[in-house]
Amino acid sequence: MSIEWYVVLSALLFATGAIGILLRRSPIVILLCLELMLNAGNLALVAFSRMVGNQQGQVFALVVMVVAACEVVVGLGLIVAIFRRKLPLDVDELRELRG
Amino acid sequence: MTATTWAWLVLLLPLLGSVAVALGFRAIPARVAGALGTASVGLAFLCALGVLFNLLGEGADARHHASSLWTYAGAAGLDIKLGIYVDQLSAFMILVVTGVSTLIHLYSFGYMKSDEGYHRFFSYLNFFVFSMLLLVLAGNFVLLIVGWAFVGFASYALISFWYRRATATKAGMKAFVINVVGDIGLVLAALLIFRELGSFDYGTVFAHAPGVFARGEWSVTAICLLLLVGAFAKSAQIPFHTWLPDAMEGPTPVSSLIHAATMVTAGVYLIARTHVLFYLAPTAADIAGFVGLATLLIAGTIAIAQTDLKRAIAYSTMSQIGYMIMGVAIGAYAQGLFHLMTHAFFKALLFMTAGSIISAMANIQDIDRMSGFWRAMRFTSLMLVIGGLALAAFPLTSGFFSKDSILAYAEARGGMYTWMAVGGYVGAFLTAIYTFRLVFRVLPGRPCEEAQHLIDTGELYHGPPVNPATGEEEDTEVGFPGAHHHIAEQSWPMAVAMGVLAVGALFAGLIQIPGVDNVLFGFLDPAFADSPLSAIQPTAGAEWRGLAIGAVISVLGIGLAWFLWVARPELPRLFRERLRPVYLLCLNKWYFDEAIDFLIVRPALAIGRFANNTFERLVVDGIVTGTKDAVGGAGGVVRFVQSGFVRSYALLLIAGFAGLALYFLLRAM
Amino acid sequence: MEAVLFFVAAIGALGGAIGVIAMRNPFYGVLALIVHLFSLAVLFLLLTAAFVAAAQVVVYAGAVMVLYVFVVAYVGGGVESAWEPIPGQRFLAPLLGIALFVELAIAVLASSLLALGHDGPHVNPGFGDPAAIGYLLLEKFLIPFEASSMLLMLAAVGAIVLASRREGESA
Amino acid sequence: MTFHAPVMDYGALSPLIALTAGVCFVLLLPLLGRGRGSSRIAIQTSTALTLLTLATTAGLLIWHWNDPVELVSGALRLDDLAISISLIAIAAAAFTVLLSIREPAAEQAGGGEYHALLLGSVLGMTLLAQAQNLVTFFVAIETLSIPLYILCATNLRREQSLESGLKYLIVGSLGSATLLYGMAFLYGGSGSTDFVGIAAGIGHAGLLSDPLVLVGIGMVAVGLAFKTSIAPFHQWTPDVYEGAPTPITSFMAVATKAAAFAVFVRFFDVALAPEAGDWQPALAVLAAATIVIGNVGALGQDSLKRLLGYSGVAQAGYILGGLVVASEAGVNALVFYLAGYLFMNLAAFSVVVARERETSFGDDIRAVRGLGRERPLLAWPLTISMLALAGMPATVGFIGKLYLIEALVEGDYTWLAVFIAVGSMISLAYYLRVVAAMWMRPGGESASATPAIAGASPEADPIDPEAGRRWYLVAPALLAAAGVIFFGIIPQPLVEFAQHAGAALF
Amino acid sequence: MINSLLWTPLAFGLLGLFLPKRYSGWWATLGAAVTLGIAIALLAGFDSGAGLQDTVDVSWIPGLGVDYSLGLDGLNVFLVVLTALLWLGGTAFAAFREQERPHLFFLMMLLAETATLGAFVAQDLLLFVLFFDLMLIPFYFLFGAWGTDREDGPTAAAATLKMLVYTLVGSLLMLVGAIATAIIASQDGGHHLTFSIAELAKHPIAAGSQRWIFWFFAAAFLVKMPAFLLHGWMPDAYRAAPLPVLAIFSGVLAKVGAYGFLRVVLPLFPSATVQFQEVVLVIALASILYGSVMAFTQTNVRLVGGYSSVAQLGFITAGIFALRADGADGAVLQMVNHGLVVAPLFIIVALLAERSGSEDLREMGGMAMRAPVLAALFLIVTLATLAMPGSANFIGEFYILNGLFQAKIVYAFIAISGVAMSAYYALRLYQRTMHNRRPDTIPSREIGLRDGLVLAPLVLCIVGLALYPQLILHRTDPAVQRSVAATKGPPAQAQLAATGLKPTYNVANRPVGGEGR
Repeated sequence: MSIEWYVVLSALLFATGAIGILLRRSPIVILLCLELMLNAGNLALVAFSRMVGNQQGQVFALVVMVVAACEVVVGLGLIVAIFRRKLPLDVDELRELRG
Repeated sequence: MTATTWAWLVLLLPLLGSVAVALGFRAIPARVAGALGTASVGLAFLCALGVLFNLLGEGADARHHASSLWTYAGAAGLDIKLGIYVDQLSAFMILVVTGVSTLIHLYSFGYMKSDEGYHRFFSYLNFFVFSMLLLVLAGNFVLLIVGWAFVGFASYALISFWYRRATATKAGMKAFVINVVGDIGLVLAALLIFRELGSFDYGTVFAHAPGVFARGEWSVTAICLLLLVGAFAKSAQIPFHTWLPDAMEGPTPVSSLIHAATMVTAGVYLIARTHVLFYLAPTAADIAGFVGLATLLIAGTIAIAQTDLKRAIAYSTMSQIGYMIMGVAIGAYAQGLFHLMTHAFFKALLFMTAGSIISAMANIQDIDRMSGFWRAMRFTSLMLVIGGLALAAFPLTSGFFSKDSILAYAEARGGMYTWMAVGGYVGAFLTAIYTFRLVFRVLPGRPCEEAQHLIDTGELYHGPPVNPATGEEEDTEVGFPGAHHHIAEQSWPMAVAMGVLAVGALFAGLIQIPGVDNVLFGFLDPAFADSPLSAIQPTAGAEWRGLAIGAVISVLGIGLAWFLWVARPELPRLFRERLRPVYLLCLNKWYFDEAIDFLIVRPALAIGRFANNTFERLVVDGIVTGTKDAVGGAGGVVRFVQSGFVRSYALLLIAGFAGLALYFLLRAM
Repeated sequence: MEAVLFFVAAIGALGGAIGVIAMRNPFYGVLALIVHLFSLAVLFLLLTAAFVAAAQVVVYAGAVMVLYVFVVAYVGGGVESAWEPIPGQRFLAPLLGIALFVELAIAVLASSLLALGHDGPHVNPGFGDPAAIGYLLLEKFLIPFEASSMLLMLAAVGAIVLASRREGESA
Repeated sequence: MTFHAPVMDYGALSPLIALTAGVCFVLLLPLLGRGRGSSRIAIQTSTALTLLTLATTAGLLIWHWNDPVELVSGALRLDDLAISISLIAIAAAAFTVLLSIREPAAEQAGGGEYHALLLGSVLGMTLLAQAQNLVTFFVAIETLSIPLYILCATNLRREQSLESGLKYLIVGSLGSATLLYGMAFLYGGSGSTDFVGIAAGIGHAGLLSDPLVLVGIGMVAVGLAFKTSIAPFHQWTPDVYEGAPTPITSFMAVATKAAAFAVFVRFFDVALAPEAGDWQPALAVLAAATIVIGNVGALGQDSLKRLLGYSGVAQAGYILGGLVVASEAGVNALVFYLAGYLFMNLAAFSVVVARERETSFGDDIRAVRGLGRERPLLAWPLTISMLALAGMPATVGFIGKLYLIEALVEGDYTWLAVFIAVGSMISLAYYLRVVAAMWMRPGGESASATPAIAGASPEADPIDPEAGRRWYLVAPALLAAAGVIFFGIIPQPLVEFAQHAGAALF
Repeated sequence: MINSLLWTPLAFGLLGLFLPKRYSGWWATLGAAVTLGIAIALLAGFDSGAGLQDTVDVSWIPGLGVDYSLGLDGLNVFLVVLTALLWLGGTAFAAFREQERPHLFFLMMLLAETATLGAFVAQDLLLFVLFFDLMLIPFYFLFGAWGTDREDGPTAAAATLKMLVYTLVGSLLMLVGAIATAIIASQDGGHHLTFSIAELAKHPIAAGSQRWIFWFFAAAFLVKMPAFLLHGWMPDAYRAAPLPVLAIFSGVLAKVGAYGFLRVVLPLFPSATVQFQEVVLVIALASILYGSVMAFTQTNVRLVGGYSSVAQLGFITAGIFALRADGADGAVLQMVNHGLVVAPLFIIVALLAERSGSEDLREMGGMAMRAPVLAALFLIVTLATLAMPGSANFIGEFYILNGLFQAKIVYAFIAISGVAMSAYYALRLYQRTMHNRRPDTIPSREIGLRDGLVLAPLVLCIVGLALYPQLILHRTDPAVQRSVAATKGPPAQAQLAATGLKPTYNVANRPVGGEGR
């Protein structure tokens, strides 16, 4: 199975995640979509590391997982805070800042 | 002391007088100021005599000197010195100027006695004399222009002397602007001269001109035409004459000094001074001649129809200057200057009498209102008659000889110039008529109210202070003409001044009787020796023939005037109805004002309004506001895109990335 | 064999992804993501990244997803309305997504990098196993390793700051 | 397989270590004081500790001035570029700490946490400035961002604060994802994660202008452009700047920009140098667009923070110019401008903070009306900073623009220089609007009387009528303003500082 | 010496902050006076033969090749004196009146003086640009904070903002142009980067680059003057400005633009200058005509002055772009003259406005009534404004016209029509205010002693210069020759080196005409 397939697949996932972010309004789902994109990145990294035959890519992927986790944690924390403030969980409702 | 030293003194004295009077307007009492002014000019006259005798002490061909104090402006190849040039011509001019000025100062000393602006008046008047002298003494074209402009300013200042009068300030403005046009003509001429000859100095220019220009070459013609613009504007020749009648808004002494005796003749002086160039530019010279002719005829016709005493005299001035211009243009240099001198005498005299009468009329100048002054003011009337005779070239008066000397020369030069002579005689006829029209309207008959009041009480009639031109109430704070002024009978300085001038008007001609004596021409001719035209001399016979014709015409004219306004007073009205168009044409001064207003003033103002209301708003501000709105609009767009929807931000981000990626892909392909 | 596995996993990953963006209810979204993650783990294995695959399963499908589930449960997975307030978004978003994919695909396929066309070089069995990764982490990538630990701590602190209940606040 | 422990040059690592330690202490110490109530003390101690940490770090950095070293098998490189940028970031942080005294956000977050996060962000920046391979790069940039996401939201009372936090998080993560994906491609293309390795890889493999690599570059560029708020990836900037607690805004405005630009320069001028011909035009266009958008966007703004946000966008455009030319002079100019930007911005923000606490107008422009009479000590710094940002002479802003333009003209990007000129013209319109409000309007409505409109939401922060006299607000303002003027008249020291930085790369 | 000239005003301004409010005006006046003293001392020690003198040259930002180099030569020595003089006048005039926030006001006044002097004496291109921009800041404050808001128009702040943005449009482009010049020069010449004008003038850059850089500079200078179509900022700003400041502003700042042409553009971009000569001339003529026409349709006294300045600056520009020594000489002379007349003009306007409470010609008149001295001073100023022959202004215009006449005769004929119009609008201004009937509402008061002390010296300068314009001309000429020679290419410079330019024409080598004897 040649590497191209993996990379193209990751591109597909990346695009999907992007579309999700653009279309969904629930912050939680948006976070999920961000996960999708990061994972697409991971797939690409691992695929390439296989292609070039060193494991740096894999280590990178691991680090990315950590980062992703951090983003999730913070994101969820924010969501909770917003919920606590009795604000709607809908990014389109949060647009006091504009212009 | 050398001639030039005297000349510098001549320049200096009036200036000092002017400055002293001006600065001391609080300290010096009025009478002293007047005396000071008069004295300074008087001394200047004596110094002028000094110049004259110095010159006479020298050989006829050595009688020209240049002298300069310091370099006025010299850089980049221009070398302009503060220098004067003394020769017979300028000597003659300063004599006439200082002489007449002295008398007129004397006259003003009495006439303006109770005017509020006494100091100002004498300061201005002295300044004028200084400027006029600067004009005639200047040693290069730049300084000539300076003097030229100074007299223009002095004339402006004196015309609008009673500056609370809208009419006066208006007239002043008109005079000044037209004079500036003249100045511009001179400036361009000077620049052209510099371009061709590389110098502004009379000496250099006149010395090199014949070598440099071919006769009739375009450049020299251009120079002369530009000079003529200056000359015409200053000497009120058609079409630049319209300011002169309005200038009569000024106090009468001013009219007599500036607008009769001296300044307006500057054009004549200019042409005489630059005769070398005019000889090289025959076309320009002939144009000048014919303009002079036209002016003298047209002005004559207008003068007949005017009812305003001073304006009528003003038009006669124009026409007389027409003679002079015609003369100096066609080569009758000395003759022209001769007429300049005599005219200075009798025209100054006429204005003085007019002033005296107007004071008596409490500031009314309309001759229809006047009559019977012969009984009210003997001396003044006598003076009026003398002046009139001289103006009408009555045999043996000064005007008689001077005017005819010009016409004789024209005849002698022959060709088309003969027609100028003919025209001149026609003009002389007109002159006789309008002059004595004035005399016969004012002096004889039953005294008018004002005259009667004078006879009865010996007091001047005090009418309500109104501006005769507009009828608006005068604002007497700065003095106003009329009731406050004086008449010759009651003020010896005026009487003296007029007397002296009367003598001049009667007998000045005797210094230059054809075949008898040749004092003046003998003195002046060497100055013009470098123009072949000055070689042309009419024979004594021809001159006497001319004199005879002149005598006849003048007598006829006076007779006709008597017939029309004394014997058959109803006739003129008849003419007015019969020849209405002609009459209107003359009454309205051939519609020159209207024409100029229509051709120049209105367009200029229209352009101004357009620029102000339309162009400035649409284009100039348009540029500013346009850019402003464009930028602001862009800002609006940016702020609109900043919608606050985080997802639209993401959209733009990804779109931007897509674009960037596209660019890189294209680079890669 | 490998090919079959690949396609199965690929379809799983893609399906999961599409599930995430399609499910109206966030809870199902989370589940879909878990599917996605597991299939990714398979793909990692195929790419001889054993340790990464393991971490994927443990860290993600385990820890992180649990967190998600808790939060969704806490805030209640409200179903978002189908109404789209931003004009054009519905239309542009997929368009851009596709454009994105096409561009990336072109970038990959048009690349002159020959290696892309093959399965990659032969690698020794130890490739990608915990030991190898461990060495790398402690030798070459020590700094990132430490830094990410720091990062985790900061994130934790942040979560506390944001989510912790304060006096005068009632949940 | 034997384990080769990497050489650890602890001396050169000391700044990082100091920061890390600082984070921990700041987190822990206040905990001791907990329970016995008064969080005041906690905040004060943490403030003190933070300042101490920053000072130590700065000292350690300066100690390594002018001797570049590779660290931990090429993960980091501590050279003058890294040091100068780190110093800028640290200085910004120090100012922020001062501005944060009595800052409601800090009090709600709890002093320890607040400052720890701040320090964490600074740690990320120092790392980023030294990053030499993709992994460090990525981790560092996240270490920089994630604490900021949190800090933005720390004023939990204000809805805007949360909103800004969430927006920043979402768009920011999107940016990071793109960045990561780009890194993946570059790794694939070059087979290495080290900058030098990448340069070598794409250099020799005949991959110059290969789609894979180029698109990778594109994505990395997007990621960094996002962090440095280059249009069209700038849109988060105004919103986040306005929503975040003002001290944090000032920190983001200066430090984030500095760090991001540092890595931007390092990555593009070192790793992607071979491709310069390809990315220069693209970035140039982005810079131009940024200048225009930022400046026109700021025109109609009433919120000072928002205005400064847009102006920040525009300034980023100017600074990017220094990168576009990919020359030493360019880097010098860039570093110089960033250093100057520190002073200019902090002077402005200090005043905004003061007025925000003093009046009920929040950060609305009305808050500074009549400041010239009321509080000259605040009016002057704001005036100076506005003029400097507009590039008026005798300020560091003028010299900075001069430097940039010189670099651009040298690099044959004169047209971009013209854009900078035009941009600063437009910018005058809004900068001077602020100046006019201070000096040319009558004092107008007495501050606290009228109800709160812009900036402050119903549950507004308490008003401190004396804020305009607090030393910890006035002193920073004056200090920064003084810096603006001083380096505007005697720029040579700063120029040399910048030249060191530039020399580090070339 | 020249350093003290430059920094004295600022020093006084800063010290003034520590004095009690009521003294700050006098203190500032003292500062201006001291500056004037130094300026005069410099003039006294000026050696017209010696080219650049009193130079200071210190490396300022070696990293950027910027030097702090100042110097005096024929081009700027009189402008410096003029600046110092007018500032003394304006400051004193302001000090006699109640100013709000006097500290700031006078600080800004003196800062402005320093900046302006700097622009005149700077010999380093970048330093010049720096001061050129710096000038605007204090005036921004002075106009905006002490100006008058119009109810029918923009507020002072808005008007002055417009002015600032507008005038900076040019000068920021100029910054780019300056840097480009230096860098291109250093790249061509292969030498280190320098902004020294003298150095740059030695080897002008390639004609291609000159073309666009020329316009960057021209834009800055033409806007500053302001020239036709670029004067959009002028009406509002002039109406907003406080009059003493306006007197200085229009008296000096406009000149900086014209000066820039002589100092920078001609020497540095000769070929472009020659190439665009006609274009600039057309702009100049447009300014003359348009300015004059506008001037005699305005009813607001300030705008009469403003538009007349447009026309005057048009003359000056035309003189410079005749690209002949005489034209440029006239231009320099005219710069000084115009400064000397327009400043008193605005001071008088201030006096009239104080009396009549209005700046509308239609509501004035008859002021000469009880104020003969004021009237006399005003009259002199008016005559100088309309370049009455006998005034130095006339000599200035005469030189300008001569240069134009010899270079491009057609333009001279058009330009001179401006003279006639100037006569009209200047007199109109005088008559409408001083003459005619006085509305009963308006008191006619004589000028006070203090104001007299401000006005009289200025008028005396006008008179003195009228008697001896050579004072300026012969000091200016050598420097002007140098700048102009640059545009004439090597031969002219050689000839200059040998002799200095000769009279344009000498009689000897002209073909002798036909029948002239």
